[in-house]
Amino acid sequence: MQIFAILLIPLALSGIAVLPGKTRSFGVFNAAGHFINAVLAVWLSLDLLRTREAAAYLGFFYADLLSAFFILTISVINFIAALYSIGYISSDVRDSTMSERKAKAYYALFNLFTLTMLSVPVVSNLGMVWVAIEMTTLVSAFLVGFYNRKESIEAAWKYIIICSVGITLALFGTILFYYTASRDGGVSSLNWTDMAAVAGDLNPSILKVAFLFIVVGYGTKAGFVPMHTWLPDAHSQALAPISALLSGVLLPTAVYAIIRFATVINICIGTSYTGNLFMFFGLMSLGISAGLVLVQRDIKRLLAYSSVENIGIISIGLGFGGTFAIAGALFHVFNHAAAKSLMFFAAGRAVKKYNSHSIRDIRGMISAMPFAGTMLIVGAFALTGMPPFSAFFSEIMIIISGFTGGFLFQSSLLLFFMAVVFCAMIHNISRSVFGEKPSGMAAEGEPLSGKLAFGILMLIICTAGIVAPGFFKELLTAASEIIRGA
Amino acid sequence: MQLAGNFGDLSGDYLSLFFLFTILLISVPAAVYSTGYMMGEYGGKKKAVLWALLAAFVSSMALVVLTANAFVFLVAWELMSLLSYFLVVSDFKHEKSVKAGTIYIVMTHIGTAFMTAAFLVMFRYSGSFDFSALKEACSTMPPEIKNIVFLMLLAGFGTKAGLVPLHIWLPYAHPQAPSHISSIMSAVMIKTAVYGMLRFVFMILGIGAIWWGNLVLVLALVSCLAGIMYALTENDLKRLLAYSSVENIGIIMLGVGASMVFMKMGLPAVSLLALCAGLFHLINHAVFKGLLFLCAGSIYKATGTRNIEHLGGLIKKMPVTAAAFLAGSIAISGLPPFNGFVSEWLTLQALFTGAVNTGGSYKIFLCVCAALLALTGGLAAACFVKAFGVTFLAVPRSRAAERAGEVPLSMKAPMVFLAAAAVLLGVGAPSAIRCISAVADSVIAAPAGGITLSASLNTVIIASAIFTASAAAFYFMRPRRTTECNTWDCGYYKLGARTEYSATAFSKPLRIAFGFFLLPYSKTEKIRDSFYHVRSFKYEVFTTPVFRDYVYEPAVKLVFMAARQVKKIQPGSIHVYVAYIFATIVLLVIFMGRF
Amino acid sequence: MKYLLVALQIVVLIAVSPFITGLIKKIKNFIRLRKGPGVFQPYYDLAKLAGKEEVISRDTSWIFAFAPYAVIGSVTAALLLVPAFGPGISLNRAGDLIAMIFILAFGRFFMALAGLDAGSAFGGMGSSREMFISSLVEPVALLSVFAVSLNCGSTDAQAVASYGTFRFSTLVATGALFAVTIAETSRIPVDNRETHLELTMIHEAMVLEYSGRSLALIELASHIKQVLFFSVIAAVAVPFGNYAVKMLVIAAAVAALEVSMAKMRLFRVVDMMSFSFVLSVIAVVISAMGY
Amino acid sequence: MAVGLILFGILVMAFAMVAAKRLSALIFGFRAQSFFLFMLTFILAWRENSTQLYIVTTMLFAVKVVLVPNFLQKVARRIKADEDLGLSVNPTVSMSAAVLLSYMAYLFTGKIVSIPGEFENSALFISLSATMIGTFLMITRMKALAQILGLLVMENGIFLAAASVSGGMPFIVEIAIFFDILLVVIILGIFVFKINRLFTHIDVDKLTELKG
Repeated sequence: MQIFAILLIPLALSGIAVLPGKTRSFGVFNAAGHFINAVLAVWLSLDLLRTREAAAYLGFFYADLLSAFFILTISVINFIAALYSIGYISSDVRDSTMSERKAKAYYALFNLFTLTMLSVPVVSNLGMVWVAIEMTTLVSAFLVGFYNRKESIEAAWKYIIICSVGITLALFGTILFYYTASRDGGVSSLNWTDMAAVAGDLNPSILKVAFLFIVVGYGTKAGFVPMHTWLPDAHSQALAPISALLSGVLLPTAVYAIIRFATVINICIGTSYTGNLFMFFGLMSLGISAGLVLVQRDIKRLLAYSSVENIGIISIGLGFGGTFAIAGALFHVFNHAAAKSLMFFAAGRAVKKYNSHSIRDIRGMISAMPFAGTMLIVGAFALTGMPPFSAFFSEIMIIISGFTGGFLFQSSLLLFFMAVVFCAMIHNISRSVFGEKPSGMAAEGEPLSGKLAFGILMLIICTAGIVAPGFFKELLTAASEIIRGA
Repeated sequence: MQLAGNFGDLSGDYLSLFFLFTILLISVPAAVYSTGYMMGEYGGKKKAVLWALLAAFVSSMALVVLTANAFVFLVAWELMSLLSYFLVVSDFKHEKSVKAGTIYIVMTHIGTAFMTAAFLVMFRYSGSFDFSALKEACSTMPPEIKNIVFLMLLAGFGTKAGLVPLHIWLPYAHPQAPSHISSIMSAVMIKTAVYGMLRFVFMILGIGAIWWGNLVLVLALVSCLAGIMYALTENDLKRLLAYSSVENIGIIMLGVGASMVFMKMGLPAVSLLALCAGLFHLINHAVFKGLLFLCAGSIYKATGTRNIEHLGGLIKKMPVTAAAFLAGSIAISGLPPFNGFVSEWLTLQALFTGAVNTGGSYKIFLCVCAALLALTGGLAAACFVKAFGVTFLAVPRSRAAERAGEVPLSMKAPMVFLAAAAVLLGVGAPSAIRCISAVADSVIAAPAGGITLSASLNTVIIASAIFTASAAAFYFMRPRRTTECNTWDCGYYKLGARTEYSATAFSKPLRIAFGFFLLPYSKTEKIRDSFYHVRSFKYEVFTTPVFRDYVYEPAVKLVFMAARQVKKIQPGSIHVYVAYIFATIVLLVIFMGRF
Repeated sequence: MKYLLVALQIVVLIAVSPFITGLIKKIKNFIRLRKGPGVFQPYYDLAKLAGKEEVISRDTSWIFAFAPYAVIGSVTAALLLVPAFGPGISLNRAGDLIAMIFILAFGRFFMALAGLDAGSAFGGMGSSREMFISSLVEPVALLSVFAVSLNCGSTDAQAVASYGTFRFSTLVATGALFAVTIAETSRIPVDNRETHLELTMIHEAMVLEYSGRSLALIELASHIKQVLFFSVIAAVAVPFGNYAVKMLVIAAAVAALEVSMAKMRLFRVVDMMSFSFVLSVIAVVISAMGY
Repeated sequence: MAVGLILFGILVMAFAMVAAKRLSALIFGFRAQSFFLFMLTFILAWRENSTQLYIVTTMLFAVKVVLVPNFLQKVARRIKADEDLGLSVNPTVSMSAAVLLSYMAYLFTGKIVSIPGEFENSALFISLSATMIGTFLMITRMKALAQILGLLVMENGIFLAAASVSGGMPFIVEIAIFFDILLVVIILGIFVFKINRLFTHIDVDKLTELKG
């Protein structure tokens, strides 16, 4: 039953947001609501781990451990983003970049956005998954174009159009799935559980074609190169908390959809087909984004390309197959979400303070804003997989499985591109964080809500790799078992 | 889901303990030194951060040498790099520090990537990261895989060690870090790479082929020569020391490489001797390079400059620092009875014994190795005559040098301690060698009886002979009457700092003789009042860092060029973007059979 | 007994060393058809200098005062290692021929520092050139020592000296060792001690500031160094025949060379040393071939 | 037979839209195509006599034949968009390309998917053609409104596939998809307004501020 609560809380919050009242106090209320959501998500995972059975409600809502993992990741990041929003929005309201009314609209949209994202993993029907993902685009488009500046409107337009094109292709793939399920499998249903049950009877060649459409379609939303083109625009123009959500959890949500289809195919024709496609898109994303990170001058676009890179890593992990690699990929989803949120929050503060997106202009952050500056550089290391930060562990899990699974060439490329991205990232970020701050700029602290948000993320990043709670490990293992179709 | 292996296992063999000892031997004095060094330099908060980083850094190094699990090794290794990065950029207001830090972490990370790949290839065969399991697995590994693993390990550890041509980060990172950090980095951190080589190549992988040793020998020789030549032409004291570290790593690796060659030739006793020499030089270099960096820090603290062309005459202002630096210089030049001499002598002995016991081309190769090592020694002496002479002797060349004063006790004491250690390790060499041969014995299974030398060396006798002879000469010839006078000026009345021999001039003969490698060029600038009267004349001389200019910069340029090309795939037109999606799906459908 | 012999040997060699210098000068003058000073002139010079008051630059430090003692100490210590009067008369436990090279470098290190200490341009120039040449000489010295020692399998001077068979490789190596000797003893064509022309002087430039007793020490040290190198050739590399005769022959050869050649340009020394290096490599090759 | 004609009509309308040079023609083409689609689903609903399909058919008529085209026309009038579509490829070449795309779709359905059944095969062929032509329109037409129409043509194609090949998707999904399309169009319309206000044109090809 936690699922309903998890869905209802954001819905209710978005309703409450438009009621009259002070924005700041609503922000606190909002964060509290999302905190409850995160707790519920943990509870749900624990419940499911105990029963080891998928929970289905009304034949429409459905949650197994894979869903639980995604719900957990999404709700945790939602909570932190909500927390960070308090300080961010009220400072925007204070310096009148944003009217009180717009702030309310922000909170309403924020909650709708989280609602749509949370509804992706809790529906059993692949058609509804499609609808939910399309909804995430539509809602977040407003958040991308929130400031109504030329660039943000341009970004929003590109975002909707490209994602809609992609998602239309995904719908075609879904239809092909449905077609073979109803004709060869004899189940007129879009529930993957039903499909998986008859997977052996399905027509392999139709499944293969269908999966291409699925990968390209949802891959557009997930940010696979070369369909990633909307991503840097949207991420760089959205508000910082939204950028974090877009990058940290929205992209994996699309990956989740692909995973659900892949599971069915894996049962039918084995893992090598989907695995190869995952690796192909993963390496492509990694390679191209490595170059783009290197020569990027806009700090938020830099982070956006880094998201492409990380989605690539996740995808390669999924492609390697095997419980360990897939668990690594899922773990990386979580770690990337945490580290990337941290980076976007810090970058958002920098962009506001320096009033520029350009790395050339953002100098000496560590003197101008010691807290955010430290977070940015530490986040850069965390994101690129330096121990003791958690991303190192997920990345090494993936690479280990690559080597042991015999994907020597792919793993070597993975290592190489990761090294390039690391270099590029540090090359760019270190110049922003260190150095002399612009003359006449006063040092500035971090508001309490921001400090809390950063603190929680830092805690997650530092500890998740080393002392992750037992249930979390179990969750990862169980989820990866589900993906393998075991 | 779980990785097999015992992550908590520590290795307590002699090798680990030896490295732990070395780490502590340098880190503790350096930490004491830092109390004085940071005084007045940094604020309270920053000091606390630096202290915490320092403690974590030293602990991570200790973990690197103590763990018995390759995964933990990797983690500790990365931690070590990360923490030292933050220490390098601790003077973050300077653009240079940031650049140095970036170059450092980038190079290190590339090295670590190679290491990771090597570990994972080994892991593929073992299924566990425990050293013992890895070792077992390596015995069943096909030779060609072994070769690849070795090359990757060499690239990985070579980067950290600063073997030419992977040394590029050293002259950037070491000068920019605070001096006690440069001291630890140069004295011990780069040695962890040698530990890695010994642990993973000698003990786990096993020497696969003789060309491994040859490769290491050649790289080591190139490091020796290139390092010392760059050091000779360098005028920034800390850069000079950093380049000298490249040279000394070369000497250490010469011992290691020779040991590999001899092992494969079936000469375990000689192999042991060579390894002993390498290990002894390792601890020696740690001591004197640590010492020299601390001295350089004191000089920087006292004068605010690291450019030796602006120094001079400091021996009168900072007598203790001068004495300590002198001790370090003598030691690093390999002069008896200090410690550097003994390890260089041992290395030469190892090469000689090897040459005696082998025939044909190896005899010649090893002899040439020895000769080039001697050349390195000679150049090192020249280099440190320059460093000490120009910095401490004669007349101050700048106001800063004139006003310099001795550093506080907290900085003096560690320097004196390390200088004493340098003497002790030299004079007490026979005992030290015994200990170290036990360490080397734990690395390679050598026949009983320890090392055998073709000639014996007793530094105590040499030291006492020098001392007795000097004292006797002093007794009989002690000056009775002396007159103080100006330096002889050839009749020119304005002798002073401007007419002194400069560091650049000092190294000029060598710059010319080794011009084929250093590729020197000069810039002159004349300001004339009229055709006949030149008011000022400026002459600057530079050398070309060939590895940077011909290897790294083109490579980096190429990467950036490629990246800029990649950037063009994102032209901003939504129509192009939609076309991408369309083309992707069409191509995928066409090539569906390939997946 | 052995230690007494060694001590005696050192005392005798030190006492004789100025004589060798005087002898070389005499032979040179003889070839040049000049009369020249007597063979004992170096003794007179030393005595004269020892009695003189010292003039010291006020810019110098203790390094300047200490250097002469370091030099004399190092050459004397090096002398311990050479069995000049016959096999067995050296401290073989103290070190070997390699150690000898390094011990000599110790004195040179201080001498070069002393050259820089007064702040005169001459001293610096001298130090620079001295270190330049010595760093080039070092590999040749080492390789020729290796070549000589390879045959008997030990670098111990004693063992080499008592190695009975004559090998062709030793002869070739001796040639290289002779070049080293020329360079180390500041002889033409590498250096010229008889001139104080700023363009050419190396060793003399370095010690230009010295006077009185310190200068006497330095002079004595260079006499001893000369004897040392001659002895290495005479006793170690060519361990046959009468020691005194061999010393005379070497002295005559040096004198002849000095008279018959002009001093080289500084950078020609590089060529000479490369040539000697090749020579010693050839010696190693010959030794590897078994001759 | 009737079904075949209707399918043919859908394809012809797609071609007509490629040939269209003016916005109103494009919107009309879309309306006509949607109407053919409506007829097709109506026939299917009639054949299977399912209430759900009737509801879908009704919604199709309401959304795609009436609401969306009207809305787009209204938007075009409100922002006083000129009729020009901003063709980057002239109609003749566009037509040849569209024919080529159809041929590819034909090959694809025949060779790769190889679905038996005359009707399903040709329906899939037509739907793929429509989808690809829609994409083609999006790639080669510079104006924002034309892009919306391209997207809608794609959706039409997909809908055809959904309706005919699979014999109709689950009801709730169909409804959700209609709702979704309506929402997409409305939101895109809002953004067209915003673009028009900020840039004073709706030539999306000139929106290249964000690149690299």
